Amino acid sequence: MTTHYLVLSALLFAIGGVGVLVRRNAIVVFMCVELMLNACNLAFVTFARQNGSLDGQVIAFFVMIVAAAEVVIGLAIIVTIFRTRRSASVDDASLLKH
Amino acid sequence: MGESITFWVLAVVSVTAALGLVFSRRAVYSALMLGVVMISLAVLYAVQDAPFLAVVQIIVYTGAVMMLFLFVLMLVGVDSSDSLVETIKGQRFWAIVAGIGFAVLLGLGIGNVLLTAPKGLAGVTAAGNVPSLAEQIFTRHVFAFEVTSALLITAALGAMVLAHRERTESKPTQKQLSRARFLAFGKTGKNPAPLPGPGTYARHNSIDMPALLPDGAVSPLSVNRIIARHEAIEGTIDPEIARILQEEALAEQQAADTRPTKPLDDELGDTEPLADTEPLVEEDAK
Amino acid sequence: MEPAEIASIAQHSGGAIGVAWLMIALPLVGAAVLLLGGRRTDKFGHLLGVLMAVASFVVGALVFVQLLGFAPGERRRGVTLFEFIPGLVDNVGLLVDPLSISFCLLITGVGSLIHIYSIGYMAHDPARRRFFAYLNLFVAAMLLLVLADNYLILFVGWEGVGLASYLLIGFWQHKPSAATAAKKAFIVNRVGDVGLLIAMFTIFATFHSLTFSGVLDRTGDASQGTLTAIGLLLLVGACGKSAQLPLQAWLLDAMEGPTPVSALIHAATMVTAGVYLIVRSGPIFEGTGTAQLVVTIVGVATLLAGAIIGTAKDDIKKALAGSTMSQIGYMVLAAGVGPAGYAFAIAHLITHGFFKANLFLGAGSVMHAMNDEVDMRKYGGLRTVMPITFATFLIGYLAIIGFPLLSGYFTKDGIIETAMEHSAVLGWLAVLGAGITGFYMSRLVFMTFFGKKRWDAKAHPHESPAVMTWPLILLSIGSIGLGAFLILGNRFMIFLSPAVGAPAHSPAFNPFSVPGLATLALVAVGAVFAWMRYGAAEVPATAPRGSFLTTFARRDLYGDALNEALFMRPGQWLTRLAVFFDNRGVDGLVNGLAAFIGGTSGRVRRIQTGFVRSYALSIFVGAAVLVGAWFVVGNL
Amino acid sequence: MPWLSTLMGVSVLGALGVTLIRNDKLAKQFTLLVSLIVLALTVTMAVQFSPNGDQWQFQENHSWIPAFGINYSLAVDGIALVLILLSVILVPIVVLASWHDAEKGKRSVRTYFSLILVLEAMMIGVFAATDVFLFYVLFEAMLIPMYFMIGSYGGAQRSYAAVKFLLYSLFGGLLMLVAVIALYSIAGKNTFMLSDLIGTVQDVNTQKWLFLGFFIAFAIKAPLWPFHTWLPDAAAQAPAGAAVLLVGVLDKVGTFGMLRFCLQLFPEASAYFTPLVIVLAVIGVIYGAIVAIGQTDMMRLIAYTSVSHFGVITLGVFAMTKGNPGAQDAGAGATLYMVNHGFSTGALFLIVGFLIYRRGSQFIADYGGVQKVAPILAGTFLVAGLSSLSLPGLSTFVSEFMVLSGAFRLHVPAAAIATIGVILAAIYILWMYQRTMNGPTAESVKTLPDLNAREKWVVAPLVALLLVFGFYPKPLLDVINPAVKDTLSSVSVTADQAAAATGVKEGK
Repeated sequence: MTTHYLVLSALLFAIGGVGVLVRRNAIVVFMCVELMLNACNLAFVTFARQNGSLDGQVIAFFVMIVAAAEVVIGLAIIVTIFRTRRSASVDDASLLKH
Repeated sequence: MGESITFWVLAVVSVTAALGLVFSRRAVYSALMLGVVMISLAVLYAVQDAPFLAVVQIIVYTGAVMMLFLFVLMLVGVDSSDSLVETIKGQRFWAIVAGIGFAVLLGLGIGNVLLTAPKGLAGVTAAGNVPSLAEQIFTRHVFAFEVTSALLITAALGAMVLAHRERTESKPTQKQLSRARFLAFGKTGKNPAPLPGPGTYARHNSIDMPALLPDGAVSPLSVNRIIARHEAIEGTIDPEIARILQEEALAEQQAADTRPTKPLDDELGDTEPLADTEPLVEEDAK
Repeated sequence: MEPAEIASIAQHSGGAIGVAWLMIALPLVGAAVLLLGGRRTDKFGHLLGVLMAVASFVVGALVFVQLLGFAPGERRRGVTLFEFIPGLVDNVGLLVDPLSISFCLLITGVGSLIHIYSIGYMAHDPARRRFFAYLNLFVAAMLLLVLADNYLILFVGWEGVGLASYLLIGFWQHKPSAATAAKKAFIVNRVGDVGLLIAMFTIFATFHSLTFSGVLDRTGDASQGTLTAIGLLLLVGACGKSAQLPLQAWLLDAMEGPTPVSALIHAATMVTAGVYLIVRSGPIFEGTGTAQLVVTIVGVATLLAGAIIGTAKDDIKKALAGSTMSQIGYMVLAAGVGPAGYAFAIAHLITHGFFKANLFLGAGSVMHAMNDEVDMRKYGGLRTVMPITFATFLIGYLAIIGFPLLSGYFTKDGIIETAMEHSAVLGWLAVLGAGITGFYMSRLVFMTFFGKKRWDAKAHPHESPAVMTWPLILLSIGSIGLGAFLILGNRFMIFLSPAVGAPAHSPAFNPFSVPGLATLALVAVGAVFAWMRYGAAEVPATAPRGSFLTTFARRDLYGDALNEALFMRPGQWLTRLAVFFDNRGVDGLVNGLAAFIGGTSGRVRRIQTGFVRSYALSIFVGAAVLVGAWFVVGNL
Repeated sequence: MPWLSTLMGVSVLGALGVTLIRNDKLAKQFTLLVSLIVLALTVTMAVQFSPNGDQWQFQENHSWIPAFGINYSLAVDGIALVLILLSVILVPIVVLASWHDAEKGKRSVRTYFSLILVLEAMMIGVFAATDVFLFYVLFEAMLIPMYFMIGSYGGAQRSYAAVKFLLYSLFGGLLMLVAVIALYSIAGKNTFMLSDLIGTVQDVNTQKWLFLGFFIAFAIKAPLWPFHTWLPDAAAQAPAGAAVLLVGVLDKVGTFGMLRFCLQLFPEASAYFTPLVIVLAVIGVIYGAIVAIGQTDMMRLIAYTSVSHFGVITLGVFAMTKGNPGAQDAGAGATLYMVNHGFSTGALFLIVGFLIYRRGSQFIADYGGVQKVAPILAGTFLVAGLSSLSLPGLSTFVSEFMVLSGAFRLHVPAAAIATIGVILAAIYILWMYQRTMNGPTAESVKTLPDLNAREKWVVAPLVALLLVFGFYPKPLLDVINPAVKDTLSSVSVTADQAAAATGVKEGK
């Protein structure tokens, strides 16, 4: 059973990754990142049960906290960028190059 | 057996929702799909002896985080939809290849690992899941916990700083605003009075009802443009309003044609150009 | 030929020999004062210069007298001055022996006379002080050269005279021709120096010493081949300094210097340093017949070449320079013969020092009178206006052509006879050379002092002041009597023998030997022929085209052309090539590498598109690859 | 008393002090004072040095980074002592000569003089370091002040020259760093002390690789053909004073390093590479001279003469194999040459610098007949030039003779070919002299002033040193010879190996 959870986790992680890569709307990209984090959490929880240790759950808990903080800051940044550039596309913020 | 059924149902649901999240054009749909995935995962947590996390998942993620996403979406524009045309050459192809490759490799790797039966958490959660977790968090992981709390506060402050817009000039007074309104009236004939409210009748008290002018005609100014557009599509719009709207649209079109297109930055007033084209270092003679 | 016996060196002499270093130090101080003192010493500079030269001569004379007081076998005295290079040449020391003291007296004696002469000759030159400083410097260096008791210090003096020669040839350095001639002299000398340097390296590697006593007494330890190599390398050095073939090209150009310089450096003393070197290194040459043979061949070739060049030159100084080459050729020839010839070589060197200095100074006197005109075709009939110059010049002339009983007669005849004994071919070639000498010297005298006046309108020839004529008179006295004094009774040979060894048998002077008579006859023929061409006949104001031979001689036997074609042109070409190669090749490689790296990074940085998604893609692909790698490695 | 640290400390404190002085003139005077104090201290130290005492004297040893066994460890032997003397003698002269050089620079005048003092401290340290790591650090750190001196106060192409100098040297330095670390780990003694590392690398193949790491760094620094092309650019663009320190002292670190580190740490590898190095050195002698002849820029010309001279020094250093009976002469000669070359080239650079300062052009073609208007300038120029062509009576001759004579006994053709360099030396020096000083006076130099009192004070000590050591080199040789002997005893190559490596058949 554990294997199934882990494969599901991997699958969700990969889908999230593809989403980050193909979507341009910064908010959607963010959602995909959240998806990847959730996939990780699933793996942690699964391993916690597999190994009979609560550590996995504790870490998943911390991941959630950090993810929440990250979302707050990330969305604030998006809003700021949107305010100045009128765009939420990640491709538009491409000045840091060459 | 019960777990198996739950897993398979939720696995299908969550994967489908995840794919929907990635491939739906509209950001709102994506957000909803994400909500579905999260709830599915919450259930899976619960199934895996993690009731506390399941609850937290629902409260924090589907509650707080998703709300935040939706708020931002509102702020940015609900109907802003991505064009799905890829602009970076090869990006989508390689992304999908990498994604599939990654999933396959990882899946194969995990699938090939011979695992013993899960030990289960019964041994470590004798006092119940929540008290055991609490014990862990407040003893072994107390330092990390404190640090995360600091992180959260910092994040909250950071968000405020980022979202806050510094006022560069003092807030206009009532007098100034009124003066400006009448000056605009003198110059362009723009109505200085407030817009009329929506029509209020015994049966209706909604914003889609136009206000009536003293002569009984409807006042187009009182009509919300978005609602009017919906009604125009549905065909339930008042013909008078439809005509006025059309005239307005025409005028706007003309104005747009004659006005030189200006970059967005200028309209926003942040007129200072970014000094990014200047070389940062004075290059010496080669 | 068995090696000659040389007396061993006695150390720690008191008296004048103990302060022999004063001979060098005095003119050196003179030079230093005049150079460092600057314009403050302008007033008395020339006097100080003369004083130092004369003082040096006095010290030399005292040393000579003291040396004569020793028994012949003890006439080699060493003087240790100070420590030098530990392990290589431990001490700077002087060697006072008959050979070096002969040179010292010649250098300081003739040198003093030329110093005095220069007071008059350079009277109107604004840089006269500097001139005397250089002359003093030369005298000091030349004395160091001959007094040194080892090859390294000899080399110091050797280069010192080269430097003085450079400075004096280029004395009028605002003239590009003078500057070029000076540079040429120095560089050609340097070619010879390389030979001398390598000779010294070989000597040190073979004998583990550079002192004369440490080397020359032990030549038996070295193999024939090594000795030959050393001998030939020394010869290269000697050729450079003494303007012998094939390093003769600089001497004619060196006549750009003031005439006293030509007299002192490029006739009487410095150019004979090569002869000194060969004679001093006698034991090395005696150990190797090959080297000796080469020396004699070089000597004969140069004496003929110099004589031929002398016949064609219209420039009085260049004609004399050709003559100098030729006379030094005689000396080298004699030095190559071995102990039998050393005494004649040095004796001829000394008499030549006198009569050639006499001739040069006479020529200088003429030029002084003729507004520095050097073309003999514009002279003529000067004997009436410059009687003293004419008389002394005539004595010098008779001495050099070997007029009986004058100096040159004894010494040159001695060389010819010795050469004849050594090899008939060399001997007869030397006789031929003497005949040519008779011709070109007569030509010179006839064109200058006889015939019609061919002066420029502006020329007002007059006799030179006493300060210039007195040295001429003194020198001509030497030109008359010195030869007889040195040669008759083998006086000089006996005097020199502690230093260079005695020949197997002493030659007796025979005035009626076949070569001697033949020489006289040929000289007479040459003189008569010259009279017919230049004394009795009209001398055209511009040189006629002349035959191929004349052109050949006029162009210095194509020596310069040869140097130019063989060394200068390819050298310039090589230099340009090397500069090009350095800029484009070596540096080009470096800069090319830098440009390649710069270009590559310029291209690679295009990967930084600025699109976050591209970066994310690379991260994701990287993660996938890592997982894949983990598989591969994990399964291994 | 920690003499060496005191010397460095005084220089560094002086450098800091200079930066605090707002008045330029005062800053210059202060710099001169500091450099003279350092000179006086060094002379006092040198007097106490006993040539026949221990090899290493004035030792100081403090632990620096104990984790890696790195020590701050200083000491001098005769070789290091004379090179430190060279440095501290040149610095006040350079300060005096550079009085107006920094005024046109991009940075302030006091910075220039402060950099000179910083450089002085590093020069002292680099010669005195007996810890390989400390040596490496100072070896690289020396680049920094020189980089700024060229890059901020140099000629028109200064940036190019400074960057080229820095990158080229860094490249070599990094190779050396790799070799230093490898040496440390292969020796496995947890120490960087030179004395402890000698003889620890036994495997010849390892030695060869480590040798190359060190050698290339030193060859670039020296510079040995074909790693020389940074020098003409750097020297031509640097202000004259900086060029003197660059060529006179900094480059000596290269040949010094070969002598101290390459030979002692890797004797077998040195013997193996000796034929190659000798070939490069001889090519350098001839090639440098030929290219110098073809230069049109005086500073570049002098730089190329140095390439030629460094060939001779390298020849001498690598003739120090035990199989060579002339090893002692060659080694002592090479060391002496390092000192003499510093004075000789220093004089040449400074005098040419004075000339350029007056006329504002580095090109030979812009001059002519200067002797007529500035006889003292011309005279000193000639003396400096003659020392460059190794005229006997000037100190360079003694050293050149010793090197060539010593090398001659190792390899006859190499020494013979290198000797031809003296002809070429005469050509490049005298031809330059003729084109600038002789001939009709060029219009543009008619009003050229002769040397002023300050400039005479700059030139006089150099000329005096050249003359004194030309006739009486014994004081220097007495100090150098025992040190060379000690070094030779570390070069534990047997005669057979050296002969086999070079293919020399000893004559008799």
